[in-house]
Amino acid sequence: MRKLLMAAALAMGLGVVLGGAEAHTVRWAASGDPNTMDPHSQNVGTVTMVLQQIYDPLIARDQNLGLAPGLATRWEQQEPNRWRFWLRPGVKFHEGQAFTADDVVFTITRAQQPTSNYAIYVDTIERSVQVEPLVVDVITRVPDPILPNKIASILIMSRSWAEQNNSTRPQNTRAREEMHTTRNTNGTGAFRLQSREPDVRTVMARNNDWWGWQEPASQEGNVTEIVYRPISSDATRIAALLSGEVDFVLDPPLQDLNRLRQAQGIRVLEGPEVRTIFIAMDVHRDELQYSDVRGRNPFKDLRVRQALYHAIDIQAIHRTTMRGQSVVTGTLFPPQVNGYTQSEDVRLPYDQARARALLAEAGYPNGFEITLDCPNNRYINDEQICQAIVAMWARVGVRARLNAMPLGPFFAKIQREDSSIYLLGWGVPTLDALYSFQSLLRTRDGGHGNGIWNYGRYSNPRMDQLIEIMVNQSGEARNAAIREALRIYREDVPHIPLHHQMIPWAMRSNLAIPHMANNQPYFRWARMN
Amino acid sequence: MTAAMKRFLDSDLWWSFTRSPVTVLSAVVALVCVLGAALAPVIAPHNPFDLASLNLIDAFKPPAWDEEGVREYLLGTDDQGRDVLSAIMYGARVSLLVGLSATLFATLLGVSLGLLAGYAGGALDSLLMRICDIQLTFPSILVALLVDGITRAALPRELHDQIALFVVIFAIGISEWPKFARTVRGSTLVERNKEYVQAARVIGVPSARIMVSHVLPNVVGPVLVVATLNLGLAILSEATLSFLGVGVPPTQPSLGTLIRIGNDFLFSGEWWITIFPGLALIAMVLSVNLLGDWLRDALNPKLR
Amino acid sequence: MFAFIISRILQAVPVMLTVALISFAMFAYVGDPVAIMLGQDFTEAQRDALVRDLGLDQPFWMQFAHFVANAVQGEFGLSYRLSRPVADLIAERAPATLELAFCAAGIALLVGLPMGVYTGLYRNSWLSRFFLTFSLIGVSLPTFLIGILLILVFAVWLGWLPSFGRGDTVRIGWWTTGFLTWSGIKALILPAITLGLFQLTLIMRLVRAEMLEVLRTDYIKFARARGLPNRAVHFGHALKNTMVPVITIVGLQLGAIIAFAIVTETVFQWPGMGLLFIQSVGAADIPVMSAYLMLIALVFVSINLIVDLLYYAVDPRLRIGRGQGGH
Amino acid sequence: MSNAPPLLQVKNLRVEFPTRRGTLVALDDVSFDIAPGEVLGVVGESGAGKSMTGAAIIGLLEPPGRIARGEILLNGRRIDNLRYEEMRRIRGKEIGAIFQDPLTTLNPLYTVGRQLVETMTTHLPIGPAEARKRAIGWLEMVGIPAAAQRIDSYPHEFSGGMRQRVVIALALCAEPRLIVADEPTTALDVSIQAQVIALLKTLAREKGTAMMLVTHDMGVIAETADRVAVMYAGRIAEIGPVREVVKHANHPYSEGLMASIPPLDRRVERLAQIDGAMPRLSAIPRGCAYNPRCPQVFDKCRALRPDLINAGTTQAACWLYDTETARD
Repeated sequence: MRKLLMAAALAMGLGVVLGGAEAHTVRWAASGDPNTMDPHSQNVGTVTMVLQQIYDPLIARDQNLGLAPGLATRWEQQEPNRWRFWLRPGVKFHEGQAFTADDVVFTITRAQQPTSNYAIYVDTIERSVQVEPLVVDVITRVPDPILPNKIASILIMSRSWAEQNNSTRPQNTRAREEMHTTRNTNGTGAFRLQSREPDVRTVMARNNDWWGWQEPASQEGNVTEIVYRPISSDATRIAALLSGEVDFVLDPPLQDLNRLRQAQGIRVLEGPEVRTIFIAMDVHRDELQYSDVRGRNPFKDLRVRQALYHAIDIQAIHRTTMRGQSVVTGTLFPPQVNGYTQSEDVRLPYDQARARALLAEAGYPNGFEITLDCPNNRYINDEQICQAIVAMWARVGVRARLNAMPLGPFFAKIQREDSSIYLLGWGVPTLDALYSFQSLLRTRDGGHGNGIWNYGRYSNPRMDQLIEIMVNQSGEARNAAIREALRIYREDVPHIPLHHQMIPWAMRSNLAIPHMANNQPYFRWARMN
Repeated sequence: MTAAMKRFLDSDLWWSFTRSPVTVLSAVVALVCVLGAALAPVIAPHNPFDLASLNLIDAFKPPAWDEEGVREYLLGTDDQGRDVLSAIMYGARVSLLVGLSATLFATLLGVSLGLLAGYAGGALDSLLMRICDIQLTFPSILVALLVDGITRAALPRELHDQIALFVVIFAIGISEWPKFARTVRGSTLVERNKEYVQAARVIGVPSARIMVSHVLPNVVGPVLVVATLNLGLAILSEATLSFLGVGVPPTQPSLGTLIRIGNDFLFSGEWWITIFPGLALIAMVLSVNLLGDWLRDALNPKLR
Repeated sequence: MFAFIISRILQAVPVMLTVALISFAMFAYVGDPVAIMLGQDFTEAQRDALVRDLGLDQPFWMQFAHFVANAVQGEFGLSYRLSRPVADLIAERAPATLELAFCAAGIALLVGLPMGVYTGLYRNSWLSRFFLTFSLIGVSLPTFLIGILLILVFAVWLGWLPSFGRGDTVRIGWWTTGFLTWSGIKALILPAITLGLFQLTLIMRLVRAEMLEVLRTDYIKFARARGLPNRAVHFGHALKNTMVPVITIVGLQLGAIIAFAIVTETVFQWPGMGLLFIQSVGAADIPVMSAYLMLIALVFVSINLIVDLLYYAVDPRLRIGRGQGGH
Repeated sequence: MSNAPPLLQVKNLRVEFPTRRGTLVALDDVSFDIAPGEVLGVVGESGAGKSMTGAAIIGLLEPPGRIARGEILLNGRRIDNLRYEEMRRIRGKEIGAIFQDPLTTLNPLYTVGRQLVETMTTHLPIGPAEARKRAIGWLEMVGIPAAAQRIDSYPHEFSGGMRQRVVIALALCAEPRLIVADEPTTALDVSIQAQVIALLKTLAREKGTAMMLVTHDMGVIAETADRVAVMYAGRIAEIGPVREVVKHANHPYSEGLMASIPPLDRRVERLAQIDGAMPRLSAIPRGCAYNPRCPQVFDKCRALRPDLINAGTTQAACWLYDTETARD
């Protein structure tokens, strides 16, 4: 640790001398704090938003989320089942280890461990082999045309460092274990972790040796230090931005946007996010939990699902709850995702009479009782959306009780499959349809990545077949499968889609940073004036 | 009845009441709060709990006097289109209900145990007073938070939500009983040694009867004072718990819940969602505290 | 004196043990550590192994003894939420809470005491009436509302003071302090006022009531009848006697400050133990909750001990008989 | 009785308490003198205004009580209208006070020595060391054994009687010319009462201090006082040499009061008792306040209030002694 600190101090000193630059500290705030520094333990935005400053993937994202060279300078699908990556020479980890093909092999194996939360990105990989010190082959069990999209989410670690620190597998956050990677990092990225106090502050310092500073996109980047502080209270976070205590707020509350836009010295960057909010239902149990319906499960009836869908006045939510900051949708993922089909993005219209009729038809003329589980600090205005929906359902006779809770207990509850109906948001880091279909709609059969977030246990054999095609095939066959899956999604109503999130970022006017649809700020491209 | 009324109007209590405009004003405010809360279902312009009546179109309406305000919503609406005035009336209902019930619970428990300790004396007395000592060293809000936290963790979530109101009442009540016990025990000790009680004892009136019929009426005054001052505290405790998100269930929002929800909108210009419930809470607690202060001074002529 | 301290410490032991029992019960039964640690996929063998590892197959009293032994050494296990030793978490956050509580207590005492004495002595001056009105509003305003309003005025409208956090801190050993940097001091002002205000008004009202009580006593009348100057009567005889009950209540209020810090820390995102506690309550992080409970109990017991000692120093009546083992 | 100019003159003193039901008159038209070195006993039932008179003299009436009329003169100087600070210099220095309950009169947190020293350094031109020396002297004088050690004791370390001795020392230590002693023995054990009274009497005589001795104990008065004033419902009913009042009371109330003292020299079957009770201040009857209870009442008593009238050896506020009143 001391060595690390000394190295950091030395690097800092060097940086100042070499760059001749002054210090540019970005003080950054968001509502949640990362609960680990392990790159493969938690696949959630709050963790990756910090770690991607520190670690590099093989393939990076450009400012439009397109693929760009990262630690690999070049890649090629040399055979249907084999991808080859040529690695960047001369890269060093923050603690000095040289980056080699062996680190890539190690990282992929690590991401496949049971304790990994990133298995879905590497589930098709059979093994990886070092061809030369700086060339790696990745062998897949099936042809995987979108492997680069997926590998772009895997952050590369040093094998020797992990082995030295007994961290060869990801930290098991479920088992409440602490290991070296809980608090320490050793990446190759643009910033190095300088200090970390959980829930209080995380400080990162510029890594002047980063390979990417010479890339055109980063040449303007002049940030020398990032101070991240979690501020969970919306009001306090915005007050801090307005009073100049922080420079950048990743998740400004929607209700404050108008005021922020008018405030002096504050800028609001708006953009779409690749994240779709929807409502999922337990369509598996024979008797619905948390309900007054006995002996059957109304959600198994398509008409009930349609009725709940018809009952939602999405325009009112868009206008009032989201204050215009959402893109209303009738499909599973936003246009940025490969496979998006405009003609399938059609909602069931808002129609209370139709909803009532469908309920009556299904045998619930007086509606029924349910409990809507809802996070209250995960998505933009999540609890308010749920409240509005509960009121709308009430108007067609479905008496929903709202059970709003923090994301910890919420995810624990739905992951126990202990929810009859819940609100969820799904981001698509791979920017490919498969990721959504496989995680959310594939039958939960224990297969790698199959239905891992399908807690309503939707199961449709045709859907499963189509997903298999998406996994195994490419070209037009694959595109057709996606189109058909989207049609089934629209017609069979496994979810009630609501909207794609828009993600406004708020910052002091003297900070310039490109807005990213994956809601991840890349401070390598940021400039402080 | 009229005689009793006349006697009351002639009493020092009533006199000191009419003499203090602040007290009269706070009594009026308290009365308005209580009536508004109690009669909410009858007089509130809307029913904020009737989900079917809510419409997002009505959300974020400013108070009626604002240019964009609507007559129908005197104090504006919140993010779900709920009428703020009605929400306050229903919220005050919950706040008052919890405050009163908790105080009543604390009073009953404290008075009984205080009587018991003072009258029985001996080991029981020492034990009870020792418990009082220990508990009084912990601030009531912490005790309430803890009791609430333990029940929250121990009970299944669904069950807890159903009985959350009672949990809060219990948590606040249990945190305040020692003050009553102390007061009553002190008065009981004094009364116990007075001749009439001794005499009652000698002629063989059972202890329990003596306590209830002789000692109790004499401790009514101090207990009333403690209860009034505690009512304000109980309402504040409930608001604080609810503000921290561990109080009454969100389905029955109290003033504290309303303030917590409204707080998110404070900086975005929709100040009425939090300020009005806040003012209502302050008015309620302040008037109760003023009444308590007055009552204490009026019943304790030495202080005058 | 020594015997007195020993006897008070001995009296504190059962209190601490009771609290430990509650903590332990929370830890062992409420939280169901096995279920939480295992997650969803486990075999019976894994379960049994974990039960054995945690010592949950031992008799209750053995487990409790084990818990107490660990607690004495500051071992409370790992936080469910942050996967870090609870002791480390608490040690990291304790300085923030203690510095905040210290400043709030300072404000409450330095302002509340003189105001109480003043209003007690000059009951009918307009300033006293103003103070009294102010104090009544003070006790009627919930802490969180005060905090919100202060943020609105001083952080947002005027932009003078920060609205959250501790500012820059300096590390001295394991202790981090905000006293040594300008931003640290600025960050402290609003939370300390918020936290101190309620206690301030309480202390003021209390001192006033005690002062009035004392001023009515015979010995004050007699002191006047002896022709002692007002200064001697008020600040010698009256104040010293007022201090005896005030010390107790003020001691208790200091404890209350640490408890109320939970609210203040939530409003100001102050990285102290209270915020940790509330976050842990939200995440049902039982080890942190039980450790916090034990720590708070320890703080209260210590405060009580100090209060008793002060009492002992101030009131000569206690010095007789007390040494033989309490009242 | 000496013919020297009086030390204390109280002239037509009236003390009022404004209350919500009108003004209560607690003392009305009270006049008396105390000569240097004289002991004036003041007797009466509780509520008659004895203690109130004492409090008015030392200028420590409890608010909202106030002197509405009349004058109090000390050595011919008016003291009832002095500012607080001027009056403070007189208290302790020229008028000492002794209160009823020695258990509550001493500050429990200060040693008796400190309380003595502060009193003396306040009023006398001496330093703390000298004051301490004198304090020990005073403690010896009031009969505290081992005074040099006991001076550093706290009040709670003394018994009730000893504490009252300390109080006496405190009242006398600045050598005042007048002591107002308000029921100095009432709270003490009967066995100690006599000792304390004896001590007071001796010290007053030795130092030539005059004393206003308020008590409801006629025995103490008879033993100690030179003159006695009998008070009833805020007025002086009769005032005169103690011997005369005790033996030949002129006012019917004094008469009744004296008859209620158990005589030491003979047995009586039944002590005399005055029927009825003293009226509350809010309901003092017209005319003579005593008229409803007076066995010798006649019409004039019900209509007009009598002033003090010479009645042989004493002065009595009773129409019986009005020379112009014809008795039918």
